[in-house]
Order: sequence, then structure tokens, then C-alpha cells
Amino acid sequence: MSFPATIKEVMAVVLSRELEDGDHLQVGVALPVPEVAVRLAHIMHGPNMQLIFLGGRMNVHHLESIPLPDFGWDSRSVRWAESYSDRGHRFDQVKAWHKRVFFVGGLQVDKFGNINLIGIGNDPTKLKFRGPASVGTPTLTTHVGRYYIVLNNHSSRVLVPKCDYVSAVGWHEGGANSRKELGIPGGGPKLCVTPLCVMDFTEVEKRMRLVSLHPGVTLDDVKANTGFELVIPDIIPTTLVPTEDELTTLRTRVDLNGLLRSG
Amino acid sequence: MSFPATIKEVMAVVLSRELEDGDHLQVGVALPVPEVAVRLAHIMHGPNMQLIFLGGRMNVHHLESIPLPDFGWDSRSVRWAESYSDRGHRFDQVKAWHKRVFFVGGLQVDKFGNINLIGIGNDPTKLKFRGPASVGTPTLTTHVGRYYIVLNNHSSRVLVPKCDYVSAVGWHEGGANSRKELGIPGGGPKLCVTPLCVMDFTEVEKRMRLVSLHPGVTLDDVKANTGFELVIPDIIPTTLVPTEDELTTLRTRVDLNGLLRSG
Amino acid sequence: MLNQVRESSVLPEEKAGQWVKSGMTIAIGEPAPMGLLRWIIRNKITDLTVIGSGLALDYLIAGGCVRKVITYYAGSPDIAVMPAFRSEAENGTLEVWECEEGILTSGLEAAGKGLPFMPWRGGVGTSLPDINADLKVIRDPIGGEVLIAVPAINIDITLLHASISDSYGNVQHCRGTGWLDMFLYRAADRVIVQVEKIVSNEEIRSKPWETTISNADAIVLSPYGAHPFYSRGYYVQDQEHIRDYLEAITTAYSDGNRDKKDGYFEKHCNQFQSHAEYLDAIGTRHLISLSEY
Amino acid sequence: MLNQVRESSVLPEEKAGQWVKSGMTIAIGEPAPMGLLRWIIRNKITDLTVIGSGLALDYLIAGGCVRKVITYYAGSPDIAVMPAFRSEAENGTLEVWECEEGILTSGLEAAGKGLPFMPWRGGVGTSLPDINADLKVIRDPIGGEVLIAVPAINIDITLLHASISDSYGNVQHCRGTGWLDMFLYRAADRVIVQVEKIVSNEEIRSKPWETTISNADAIVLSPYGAHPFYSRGYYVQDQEHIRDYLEAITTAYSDGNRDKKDGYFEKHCNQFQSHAEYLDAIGTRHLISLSEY
Repeated sequence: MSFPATIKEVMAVVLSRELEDGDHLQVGVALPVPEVAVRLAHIMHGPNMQLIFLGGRMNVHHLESIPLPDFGWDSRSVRWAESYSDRGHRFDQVKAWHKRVFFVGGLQVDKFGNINLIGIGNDPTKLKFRGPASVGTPTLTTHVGRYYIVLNNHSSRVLVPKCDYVSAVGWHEGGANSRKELGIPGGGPKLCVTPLCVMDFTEVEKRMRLVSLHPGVTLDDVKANTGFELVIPDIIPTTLVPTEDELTTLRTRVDLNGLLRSG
Repeated sequence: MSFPATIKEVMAVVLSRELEDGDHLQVGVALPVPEVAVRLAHIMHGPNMQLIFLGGRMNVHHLESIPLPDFGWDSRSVRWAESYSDRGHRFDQVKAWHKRVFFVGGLQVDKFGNINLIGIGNDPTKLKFRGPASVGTPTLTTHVGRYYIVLNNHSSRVLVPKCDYVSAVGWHEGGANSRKELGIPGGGPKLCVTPLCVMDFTEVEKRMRLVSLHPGVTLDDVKANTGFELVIPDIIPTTLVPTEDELTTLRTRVDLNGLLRSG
Repeated sequence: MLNQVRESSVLPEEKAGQWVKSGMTIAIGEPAPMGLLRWIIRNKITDLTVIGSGLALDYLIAGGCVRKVITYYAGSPDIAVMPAFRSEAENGTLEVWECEEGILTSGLEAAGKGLPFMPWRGGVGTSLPDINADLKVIRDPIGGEVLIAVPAINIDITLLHASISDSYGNVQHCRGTGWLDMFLYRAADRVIVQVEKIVSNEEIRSKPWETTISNADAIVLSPYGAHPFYSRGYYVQDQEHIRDYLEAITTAYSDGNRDKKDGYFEKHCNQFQSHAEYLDAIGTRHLISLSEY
Repeated sequence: MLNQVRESSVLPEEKAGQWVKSGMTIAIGEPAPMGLLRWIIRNKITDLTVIGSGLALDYLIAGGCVRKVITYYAGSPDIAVMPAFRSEAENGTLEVWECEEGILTSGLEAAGKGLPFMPWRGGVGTSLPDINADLKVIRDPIGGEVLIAVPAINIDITLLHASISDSYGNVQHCRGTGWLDMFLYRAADRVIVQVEKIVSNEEIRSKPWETTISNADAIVLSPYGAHPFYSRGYYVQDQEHIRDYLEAITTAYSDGNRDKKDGYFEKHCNQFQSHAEYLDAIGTRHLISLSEY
């Protein structure tokens, strides 16, 4: 267990530490890093967390392991559910979503944390790259207590000055009141976690700001791969790597097939 | 079984003959006459009818008897239900209500079949008689394929020129297009059945019209007890009394405790 | 490790009851959470706005707790109009937010969905928007049809009665929930659920599709807690007890004789320190005789 | 006695399939009703507007049946963007009614409730109302908040796959319905439900609280009818089959080689006269190996 953590494992541990006991955790599609993170947090420090998969709600803190499912649409992943009440009522209780934490990716993300899942190109009826559409991200990011942007790669094609289309509003055109002015009640994006670094949003302008660099990543790497001017603080720490306990738990109780160790 | 039918039994049989196989039948609260009628029709000629009680849907055509429950709120009355899907979704499929038939009473009913369940008096915050409120009658009468007004007594205090308040719109201020003009899609009230007679609504004006007098009732009885001018046709038949088969079925397979035989 | 224990949601009746403060908006589900309602009356909580229907609502009005009701139906198969509701509404001492089932559920849905309003068609052409100024007649922004805009109906605390739950607030109603229960749950900041029985978490997880409410804020163990009303799958209404209530309250209001009303509540509610004492007074033999079968 | 027999809702696949006509608006539930979708492809139904998501939707697009999609998600855990959807949308040969889950369910709810629209907040501030002209940005008539008015989304026929039903159209899904199934059912004029098994009416009535759909217009007996996708409680996805599909269709579209696509559908769909023939070709041993446990 002493071989070093991969970048994806570092990302998962960063996210898991962000989660508080009692959070209700929902992960967007095709995001294995937060899929691992929510399970790890549940085991490590979250006996009152709820995992929300495919509309089922689970608390599986009592299990020896909470392995990733073979593939996302497998209904066995909700085998230990305590309720399926979200099925058919998934959006009928957004009033209670202040406890909910969401994780989302994007084709494009801009400096205010707005996200595009629609596509790339000028003509929406003939996009140059047609994306998978917005899923439930507009509604979820509008109402959840907080959410995390998680990117599978950090490049200037993804982190852009302005999204071609906005699927989910982060801090809109900037400013701590920007969501409120639009009439969007939720807490907004808290961090953006990529394979290079952790970023947050400045207090007043709500512009994306570097928080820490992952081990082995330089500031120039980040700048060269970010399509907009990132706010750079005076002191830039290295992202805290997983502890022995965290890494062992991640590998032996969650990521049994080593999905985050490959690639 | 050869003793004559009571007026309530006559009313129940009149209503049961109105019902078509395949109808979905829902009865408003505290209306024992249509409660008997829907069960009788189901046994007599409605193997594809559905009875909707307390949100449950039943087809109990196979039963030897479909007795009235002891009291309305008894969940045993839905013991043979095939679904409780209406619970929590009762008004989510009004699109399918063209098959539904409803039965409703009223504190007041006017000549266009508008109904009042709110109360009597000028000041709605201090009514002279406070009614039980509108239940679901506004929504049901707006959307169902057709409905029947069933009154426990026929008097000029109930059948009034104009309701003090309208809980459920019948033919509004008159005219075959009146509902359409208001934007109310359902088929409207078809008959008004009372202890004295059966009434319908004229084709053009949609004013209440006498159809038949129950046995032993005179035209003067009806006129004297109706608070508005009823349309009187040239020929006034006597309401067809129950056949032997209908009455036997009603008494031995539905109204086992003789609720409609008393008073 | 900071916290390695899953927290229980089970509270004694008096702890959960103390969440209800005078002036709040509360909702009452079906079956009726009578144990909690008796606690509210006994503890002289007043000026409540209550969303409910039927005789359980009347009980709370007669008990002196209610300033305003949001109801679509204040009758029951036992009586055309409930006596306390009728008398206090006619006197003008009780405010009635006039509505109907579809309008009520629309307002509750709006609250659950975090919306300021929902449109509804039932009620168009009726007196409801004339009587209730909160209901606005609008034209729909797509095709110009006339509809009613119902404002969100937000609830401080919803009180429900159900069959079973585990100790973590996962509730399973027997044979479906009451018609409004899920709407009332979703529109509320907090929900307290009385249950006939608390079962193991494993039992809940063996049939998660039967879970109607997850995350109830408080679970109160309250066998026979809906008495004198029914609890689906457990017991039927106590007709005799309800007849006594209707007689006492109707007489008290028609005489203007407050003592009769107070006497009723002293005998059937206030003298008891707990739900268990109430059940003792009803007696086991009588309770068993009410079994639904 | 006019009619003393309760009518059955069970229809052979080809009878129910014939209800679907070119140009209609249909909806696809989850698990995917693949037996019926193969019937539609085989019978060259075209110009459909389809409400759906995931690879089952893509299958119908690749099969040449679809003119317009109403979808919130055209990806899957197996591929970021579905190949036929992506290619045809980029070429402009497929119209996309851009939306998201809450907007879609709001439009479906409006249809089910007989309303011309429903308001929704999710999507405010996004590009959705810019791209989709049917979505109107409105101010709520109560407090003036900015919302999106979603028009009713009415469906001609909804196609679903479920676990069991009786012969009268009472359907019980195993472990709850797919997320949108109930919305799609309520918004449709007619619903056809494929089921793994038809059971006795008595079995349905022994647990009516599990009935998810009553009055399905047609029941089609279709064991393994969701293959190559999962059916909850019965079998898991056929990953190998899905990989083959993705490879064939992705290659066909990137080459602009229609023959490859036609070859795929000839082999896996068009050569069969019935669902039973399709299952024979897949083979019993392979089907059994997919059992969910």
C-alpha cells in the first residue's frame, strides 16, 4: 500500500475531505473520481451521509466495503438502498436540497464556474461538437447547498474565457450577489478540481482562483493549460496528499478494481 | 323481494343505468345513493368499470357481493384494489379523465348546474351557514367526461336561482359553449337526480329541464320545491322503476344493510 | 475518526412536540397523528395555521389551538360540517383559506419545488379567487388560457402518522400514504412521523420500494396513536368515541357553553401526562376490539 | 346482460406495434422497451419525435426512425455522447429540443395535469431559453421572480418495459419505475408496456401498493425484452453487445458508410420476424449469463 497515490486518487481524497457528515451526496454521470470520493468520505467520517444513486438513497456505513459498480446503469448499485422515493419524485423536494452536495463535469468551464454540456460551435442547430445535453445540471446546480466542478482533464479547450453555451450557471458574470440577482437560490460552485490543481472562487468577484497544485505540477503547467487568467495567490501550497489510512481505505474498501490507479 | 323500491333505490337504479362499461367511477363524499349505483352498475353490466375509492382503483366484478362499507373512511373498502396509484398522484393524470364519471352534491345548485359547497350568506368571512368547503369538486367537475348532480333533498332552498358562491362550475351562465369559453374542458353535468325527479340540461341554453317524475310525484310538487323556473317538456314520463332483477341485485349484493331502504 | 455512529431520529413525544410553537404553520396528515395533536392541546399551543381536513382538524380547533385553517374539506362521512370549524368560522373567530384539493396540492407542490407559484385549472370560473385573495387569475404565457396561480404553501412542521419506520427516519406506510401526506412532507421544513412500530433498518432495506419518506426529522413511537381514528392495516375508527366527541362539541358550541368543551378535553386529553396514559384509559380490551380485519 | 367478461389488455407485439405511426410523438421509458423499438425499426416507421435518453434512443436514431428528439441526456456511462445522435445533430439532420431533466418533467407534468404550461426555475440564466424558443422566460405573477414557462409536452404513445403485469393492464415495476416512466405514462394518450412476465390478477391485488401503472392500453409479453440493456431484478446490461453496437455505429457514421449501419441492423434486428426469433439468435446460454444477482 505504500506506492504513491495517482493524481485521480489525490483528487478523490481532496473531494472526500470536503464532505461533511450529514451531507446528501449526488454525483453526475461518468465521473469516477467523485464516485470514489463520496464512498470514501462515507466510510472515513460520514456515518450520517446519504449516497444518492439512480434515485435510490443509501446509507451503507455498516458495510465492510462500498465498491464502485461495474457500470453506472447497473441497478445492483442501489441494492442496499433505504428508499427509492426519488424515483418519480426526484425534483419534488428541492426545498430540502440545502443538505445536498453535487458533483458536475463539463465540456467547457469558464472563470466564473459556468458550465457547458450542450456543445461547441456558433450554430446550435449544427454544432461543431454536439455535447450530451445538460442532464439535470441546471436544476441541481440551481438548488443544491454547494457543488464541485470535477474535470477529467485540465486544458485551455475546457477552461475557457466564455462558454459557447451555458448549461449550468455558476457565478454567472461574476460577483457574490450574481446568483441571488438572477433568482438562483443554491450555494453555487465551491471548488473546481482538475488533474493539475484545486481551484476555488474569490470572495468578492467570484473569479476562479488557484488554491493548491498537485504534487509535481508547476504554476506554469496550470497557466499554460488554462484558457483564462486565473487568480493566483501569493502562497501556493501543494495539495495535501492522501494519508496512508485514506489511501488504504480507498484502495481496499472502495476502488477494488483500481479504476483510479489506471491512466 | 317484491316490496316496492324506495325513492333512494329508484334514484340509484336511474344512475346505474346511466353508466357505461369501461367508465371510471368516482363518488363524492357522503352520497350513499351513487355509492350504491356504481356498485350495482359494475355487477349488472360493467365488467370493465373501475371503482375509485379513497384513491384506490378496484375492479371487483368477480365478487358475489360488493357491499357498502360501514363508514366512508374505512380502508377496508379498498381491500380488493388493484392499485393505489392515485394516492399522491390523484390529480397528475387529468388527461385521462375523459373516461371518468363523477357524482357530486351541493348546498345549493342553480339552474345551470353550478354548485355551492362553500356556504350561505353575504360575507364569506362570517357565513350564516358555513359549508364543508369545495373538496375536489372544482377540479373534478372541470375535467371529468361527465358528472351527475345527486341531491339528498329537493327543495327551493337547495335548487336556487343563483348560488351564493360557486364551488364547481356547471354551465356557468348558460349556453352550450359556456364551459369552453371559460376554458373548462370536461363534459359538464349531465343529469340532476333528486328524490322527486330526474332533470337534464337543454341543448342550447343548458338550463335545467325536467326529464321524468318519480312514481307518486306530481309536477306541482317539483315546481313548488324548485327555486327557479324549470324547463318543462310537453311529455313528462314517470321514472322507470327498478326491474325485479335490478332491485334484487341492489338489495342482496350491494345494499346489504338496507341503507337506501331506511328513510 | 470524528463520528462513527449513525444518529437515531427517534424522539419521545414531548421532545418532538416541543418543536411546535404557537403561531407556526403546521400540517396534519392522514391517518391523523392524534398523539401529537393531544400533546399540542395539552400544552396550550395557540394561534396555529393548520393545513388539514376532517375531524382531526376539528379536534385541534375545538382544543383552542387554531387561528387559521387551510382546508379543502371540513366535513366527514359522520357529519356534514365539522362542529368547531363551522361554529368558529361562522363567528369569524377562525380564518379560512378557501381552496380545493387541486389548488391545495398545487400550492404545496410549489413549496416542495422551490417555486413561488404553480398554475391550476380547477377553480377557474368559481368563487374561489373572489373569496381567497391569494389566488390570482392569470393568463398562461404560452397560449393565453385562463388559469389560477396558486402561491407556494410553505409549512413549518408536518405531523404524520404511519405504520412503521426504522430508527433513522425511513418511513413505510401500510397500503400507501394518505392522499396529501407526501405533498405535506415535501412542503415542510421539518416532518415528525408517529409510527405504530419501529422496525430494524434491515427490514426497511429489504423492501426499499415501500419507503414513503426518508429522512423524517423525528420519529415518535406511538402505537394506537391515531385513535379515535383509523390506522390503515391496524385498526378502524372508534365510532363510539367519535360520536361522543361530535355530541359534546356540537352541544358546547350551540349552547355557547365553554365548560362542556373544556370538560371533554379534560376527560379525553388534558388529564393525561402521556400517550401511554391515554391508552391505559381507553383500555386494552377496547383497543383490541378496533382491530382492522 | 350485455357484457359479462372483463377484457384483456394483452396484445401480440405486432398488434401493439402497429399503433405507432410515422410522424407520431413517442416516448421511451427505462428499462428500454427494446422489443418494441426493434419492431419499429423493422417496420420502417419514420419521422418520429422521440422523448428518451441514452443508448436506446440512439438505437432508434441510427435505425432511421427519428426526426426530432426531446432529451436531457444523450450520453451513457459507456460513451460521452451517443454516436448516431451526435453525428445527425452535427449534420443538422436531427432536430434537438434542448432541455434538462426538470424542464422536461415540468412539460410532461403540465400535459398530465391538462395545463398549457408549468413554471420551473432550473435553467434560469442558462442558454436553454435562447436555444429552445418554446421555453419562455417569465416573471411569476405573485412575486415577480424570474422563471421559465415550459409548455405541455403531449405524447401520442409511451413505450415502457416493466417486470410484471396482470392481463388487465395493472403493471408492477420491480424496485420502482425508471425515473421518467410515470411522467411519460401520464403525459401520453396511450401507453404500451412490455413485461417480463404476466401474472394473475390475484397476485397484483395481493400487493396493490406496488402497482405503478393501472390501465395500460396494451401489455406485450416480452421476456428479455430490454436486451441488450438491463431489466431491474432480471438481467444486467450485455456489455459486449453494446460495445459491438457502439463500434459499428460510430464507424458507420465516421466513414459516412451507410452499409455498415444497415449491416448492423440487418444482423441484429431486421432479419427477425419476432422478438422470439431475436432471442433464439442471442441464445439461451448467453441470456442466462446476464442474470442479475
